[in-house]
Amino acid sequence: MHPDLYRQMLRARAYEVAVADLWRRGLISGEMHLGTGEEAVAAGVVTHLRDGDGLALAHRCSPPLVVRGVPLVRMLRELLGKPDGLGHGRAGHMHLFSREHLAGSSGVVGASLPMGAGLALAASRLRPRRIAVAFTGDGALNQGMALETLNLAVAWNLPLLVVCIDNRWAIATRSADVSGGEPGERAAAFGWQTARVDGRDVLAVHAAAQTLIGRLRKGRKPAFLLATCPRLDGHFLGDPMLRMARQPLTDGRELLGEVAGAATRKGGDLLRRVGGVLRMTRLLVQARAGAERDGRGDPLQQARDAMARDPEVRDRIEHEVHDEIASALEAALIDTPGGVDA
Amino acid sequence: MHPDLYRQMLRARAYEVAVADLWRRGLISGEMHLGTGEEAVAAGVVTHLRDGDGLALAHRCSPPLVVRGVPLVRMLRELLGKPDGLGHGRAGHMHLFSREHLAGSSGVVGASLPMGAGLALAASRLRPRRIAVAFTGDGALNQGMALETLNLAVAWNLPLLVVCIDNRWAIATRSADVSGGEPGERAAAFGWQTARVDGRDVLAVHAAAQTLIGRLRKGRKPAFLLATCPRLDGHFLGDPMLRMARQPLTDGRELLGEVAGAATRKGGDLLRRVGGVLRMTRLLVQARAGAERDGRGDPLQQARDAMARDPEVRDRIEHEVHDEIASALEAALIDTPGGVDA
Amino acid sequence: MPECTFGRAIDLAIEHAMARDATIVLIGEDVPMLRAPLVARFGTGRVLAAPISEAAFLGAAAGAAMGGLRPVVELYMVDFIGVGLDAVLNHMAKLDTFSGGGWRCPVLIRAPSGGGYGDGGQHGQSLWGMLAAIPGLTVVVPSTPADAYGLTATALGHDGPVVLFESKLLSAEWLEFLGRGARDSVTFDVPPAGARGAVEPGATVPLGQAAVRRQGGDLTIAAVAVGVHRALEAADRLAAKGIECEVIDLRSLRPLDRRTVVESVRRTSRLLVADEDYVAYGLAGELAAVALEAGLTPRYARVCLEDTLPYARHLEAAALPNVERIIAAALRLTD
Amino acid sequence: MPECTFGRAIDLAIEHAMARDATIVLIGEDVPMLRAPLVARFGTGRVLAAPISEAAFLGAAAGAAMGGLRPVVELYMVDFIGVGLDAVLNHMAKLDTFSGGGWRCPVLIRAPSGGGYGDGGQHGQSLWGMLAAIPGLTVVVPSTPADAYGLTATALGHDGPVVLFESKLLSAEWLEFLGRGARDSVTFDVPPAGARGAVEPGATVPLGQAAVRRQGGDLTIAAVAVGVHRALEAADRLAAKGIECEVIDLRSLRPLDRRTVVESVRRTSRLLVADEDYVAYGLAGELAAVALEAGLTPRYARVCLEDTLPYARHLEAAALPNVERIIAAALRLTD
Ligand SMILES: Cc1ncc(C[n+]2csc(CCOP(=O)(O)OP(=O)(O)O)c2C)c(N)n1
Ligand SMILES: Cc1ncc(C[n+]2csc(CCOP(=O)(O)OP(=O)(O)O)c2C)c(N)n1
Ligand SMILES: [Mg+2]
Ligand SMILES: [Mg+2]
Repeated sequence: MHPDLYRQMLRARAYEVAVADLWRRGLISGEMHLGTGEEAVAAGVVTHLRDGDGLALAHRCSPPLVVRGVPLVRMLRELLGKPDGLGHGRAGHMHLFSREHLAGSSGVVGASLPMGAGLALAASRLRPRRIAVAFTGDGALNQGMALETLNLAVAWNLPLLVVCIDNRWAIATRSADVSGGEPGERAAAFGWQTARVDGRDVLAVHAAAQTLIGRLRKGRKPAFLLATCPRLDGHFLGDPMLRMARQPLTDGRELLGEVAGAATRKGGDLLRRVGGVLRMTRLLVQARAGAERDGRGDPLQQARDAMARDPEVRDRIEHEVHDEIASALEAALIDTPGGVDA
Repeated sequence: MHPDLYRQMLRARAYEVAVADLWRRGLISGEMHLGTGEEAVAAGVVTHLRDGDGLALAHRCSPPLVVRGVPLVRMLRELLGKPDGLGHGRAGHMHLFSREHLAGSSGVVGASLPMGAGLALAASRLRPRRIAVAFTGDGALNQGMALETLNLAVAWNLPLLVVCIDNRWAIATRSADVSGGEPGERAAAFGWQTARVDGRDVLAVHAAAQTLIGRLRKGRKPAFLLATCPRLDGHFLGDPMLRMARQPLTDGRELLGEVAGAATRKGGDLLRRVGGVLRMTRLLVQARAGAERDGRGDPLQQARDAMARDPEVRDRIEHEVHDEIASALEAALIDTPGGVDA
Repeated sequence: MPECTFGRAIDLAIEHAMARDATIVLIGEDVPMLRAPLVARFGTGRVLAAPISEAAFLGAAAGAAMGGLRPVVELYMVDFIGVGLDAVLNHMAKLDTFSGGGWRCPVLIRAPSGGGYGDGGQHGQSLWGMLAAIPGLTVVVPSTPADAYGLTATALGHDGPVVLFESKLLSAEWLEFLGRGARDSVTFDVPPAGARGAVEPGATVPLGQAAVRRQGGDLTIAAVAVGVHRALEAADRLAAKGIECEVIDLRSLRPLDRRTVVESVRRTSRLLVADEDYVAYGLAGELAAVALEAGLTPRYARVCLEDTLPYARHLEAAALPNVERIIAAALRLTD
Repeated sequence: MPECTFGRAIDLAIEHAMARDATIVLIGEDVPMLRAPLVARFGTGRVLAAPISEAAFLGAAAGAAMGGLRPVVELYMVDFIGVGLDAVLNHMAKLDTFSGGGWRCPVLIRAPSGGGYGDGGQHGQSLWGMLAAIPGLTVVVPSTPADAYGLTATALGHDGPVVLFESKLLSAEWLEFLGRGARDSVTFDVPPAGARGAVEPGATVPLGQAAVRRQGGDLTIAAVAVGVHRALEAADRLAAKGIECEVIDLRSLRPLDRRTVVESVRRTSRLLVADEDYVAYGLAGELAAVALEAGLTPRYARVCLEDTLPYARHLEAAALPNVERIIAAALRLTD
């Protein structure tokens, strides 16, 4: 276990834990999509990037940005809506851009692929041996512009690595219920080199990314890395489905009541109605099963276990990361009443 | 050789020959995309359709519409811009719709796939054992909505047959130059049943379509038929690339002059410039080679040859089709000065 | 007349119509969860979970309408129309013309819209001006639960394509889902009369008919959705200063009730447009044209969104047409 | 000052800029053939043939601009923007805001537009109103070869995203390709001064600056592209009746030269908008708002496209803002 990989994963997690807290305290508005459980992918891939490489991200963009070294205070200031935030407080968490790091994100599902292709095109013309990496969710691979990019990048032979984080869900829909084929097979059918890894295993991700990125730097055709990942904390903070799945008797009561009410109203045919109720129940059970099973597979815990052989290094990293995040938080909250301790 | 297949092919060709003539005479405006060379696909597939089946078409829509039995006079009247045309003279040749035949077309590349998926969805809910067929070009399979439909139709298990007419070109671009993978492989990667035929061979098309459509009527997942076809007459009537390829010294002179001029202006690097000129030349040579080689493979000629065993039937069909088209034309031109003989 | 929320009013109108008309199907991302009661009642055959493929499922909705269904299509937010606009612009809206009237295209697009909960500029747009420009389309923008129900009900009986805007700020369900997320630590400036109210089952609201929400002789304020409530609040405060505003809730943007606007402006000689959509080339300009075309020469101002909607709550609140901005503009017009 | 065609003027401006600036690349379907001289001069590395994937290559252009290139992207026709609008609306136009000014997005979109050659309602739209509504975008619409050159040159030096409309009716190359197809049997009503004219290499036309094409005190006609020429012809004929029109060629729609419009209307007290785009929620309304906001109360009329553009040549000619319709409206305004 390379200690820096553990450090990067921990930085990403600790940063997001802090963000979640700010969000819960109401200091951050709107939706909040965290990459909890995706840290191994972020660390395993992004640590390979060099100056001049591009990075295109989707809505779940913090772990890669943290690993890439984007200043945490400027990111936090952005989420807090401050004028010295990355986007002067005008952008928000799905729109974090850093020109210095050639990194950008988007809240439109699928948009990271064309953005990545463009960054790769620019790299190929302006910066020899530089590449671009686009992160995407699995659900996004049903979006036209993402699929088109699977073709475009091959047609233009772009130095683009697409990292698909397959958490098997898109908000409240199981990807399997609305998708045909496997993401990797799709990419292969367009002519990509593809690989698949367990996205919880940072060493496996790191090795796979190394191979693919190495080839890209030598001019080989675009590469697609599928990383399976748990969705540890639902789609976004406050995800009602997760709450219902975890607490069906309290948080699920209202919805289940409505469902039962509708199912027993007149009209519609009976079998269909029973089918409808079953479908709801199945989704909830799957959401819960997913959350629980996946909880056991927290990649950060795995990485920490792997660090057990070297407890001193581990402790040092943990202290350093704790201090880094704590002081970033303090700096970010400097003008916020209540500040860090509220 | 089933005589009706020959008849349908001949009807489609004769209709389009008539249309080309009207277009050249300036009685039809705008672009004119004909399906010359695609008649075997239209006849081989569309003759399997029943009442209640849907038909979604792209810009090259006449052969399937002719085979489907859409009234020729109303189609011609539309192209002539008359109030009793299919679209009251307001639509034009890329927008031919017949509610009676559940058939529609579109000039936006890729749009026939979602349209077909929708028709298939309606069929699956309202008309047991009815299906929809969407025709598409090969270039259109790079369009987002087409690729999305490759997924959607599988996700919804729609009774949809997509017929991809692969003429290896999209206007002036060789599909191979801008596409990764094979269309059939793409569809397979999304979970489609796929087949591939020589689109000049009407019997092969007919047999393949029979199998696929038969399965669709029984509820099997969507089917993709790739039919390779020659592009006998360029992208559209008056195609300048075809003219240049055929007559480089006359029709190509202006463009080649401009190319040579630009290539010898100052600036840009020399190797690139030479590469550019080579690329132009290669495209033209390919266009010509394509047109000539493909000319030898006219599917109508092949079908006619296959009818040689039964010359009387063949002659009767030819006479009947000639009469049918001639009288449709006469009826369509009734109020046009100059009329049929101009 | 049961009370219900704005979002529930739309759900109810859809549910009632689906019970009556078996050709209505519902299509959208996450609809099995978001519209669970409809799945429970009508089954998964009529409530179709869609992949994140707006272009394909909007296009398929047009095709399904050709095939005899009446699809209701949900977008997650109107901001994402950019990936599926072609189906609306070039297919749904033109099918009537292209088919020589053979086919209309009965598709209802439900499009959540608007800001006010701090979700950033890619998730808080309105864009109704862009859509209302398209011939062949009907565009409706309710501001109360009763109108949300009534316009949805009308749209579901209409034979052409309709875009129904659902203001997220008025829709308690969206606001909870996207804005609050079970937090007590955030608040939103929700107009109560827009978020909750009486709904009459079976009632319809005609297309192209505005509602005069308040009468007054000094100034006409035209608005839709949240803007109506902001205008009403501004009107209350202006009344205290002796300025009587007439507040028109346009309700439909296409067709537009020109007559109600013109009659009001004829009396007041002053027109103020409060619009959450972008300021230029949109609703505010259209109403200016309507007034001038009618030969009126009102004093005129528009209070709209001038730029990309900012994320920070205080910047967002200032950028949206808020009560203060409306009052300031009204005072300028009446000084 | 060599003479050249309208389309060639754009090509030339691009060629001159590409020769100066190695970061400019050209992307589009069929560009190796359509822009063969540029391939010949700059090679296939800078002139990229694109698959029919507008969403991806517009999005990639935005990404490439982030990466340091200055892409020129060609659409086959603006009608197809519906499949790629997201990249323009949510990415190019918002990058400046989202990146806190760190990134502009220097992309030039070349969008052939408009009817007049009988290609039907999905291939003859203008849609500039829709795009000009988007904050963060620049929208220019030249009407002469000189402006086509100058606005293209300016756009290529501009750091934000620009949509450049190229009227197909003015562009001999498009008209031949899409309309004539080597036939002598068809004719088009092409305004000669728009189709061919002098071009000054190196000249630029500033953004947001309209041109007064004809001076007159009785009536202001504002227009772009083909509409300018129709307006000038109408003005000639109206002059014979003693009515003197001022014809303003707006040239940029975003930014819009409000001042030139306002000054003219202040003198004439009459405003007529001749616009090939859809009538509602667009340019005509915007100019009405501009006039009213300036405190002007002109007599006003708009001559625009009311419905889906019909295919039949005579119906199309009647539906477009033609000279007769402009004259009729002008007479109503001046009676
Ligand atoms: C074009 C578009 N459609 C819908 C949405 C709403 N939306 C936001 S995230 C999301 C799910 C994305 O799923 P996936 O790509 O698997 O990423 P994940 O959230 O699982 O990481 C959806 C549908 C959107 N943002 N953009
Ligand atoms: C969305 C869109 N982009 C571009 C075009 C312009 N265009 C018309 S036909 C065509 C080529 C289509 O190629 P293919 O699908 O292979 O069909 P073919 O013409 O070869 O039959 C293009 C690019 C269009 N009509 N729609
Ligand atoms: Mg996912
Ligand atoms: Mg083709």
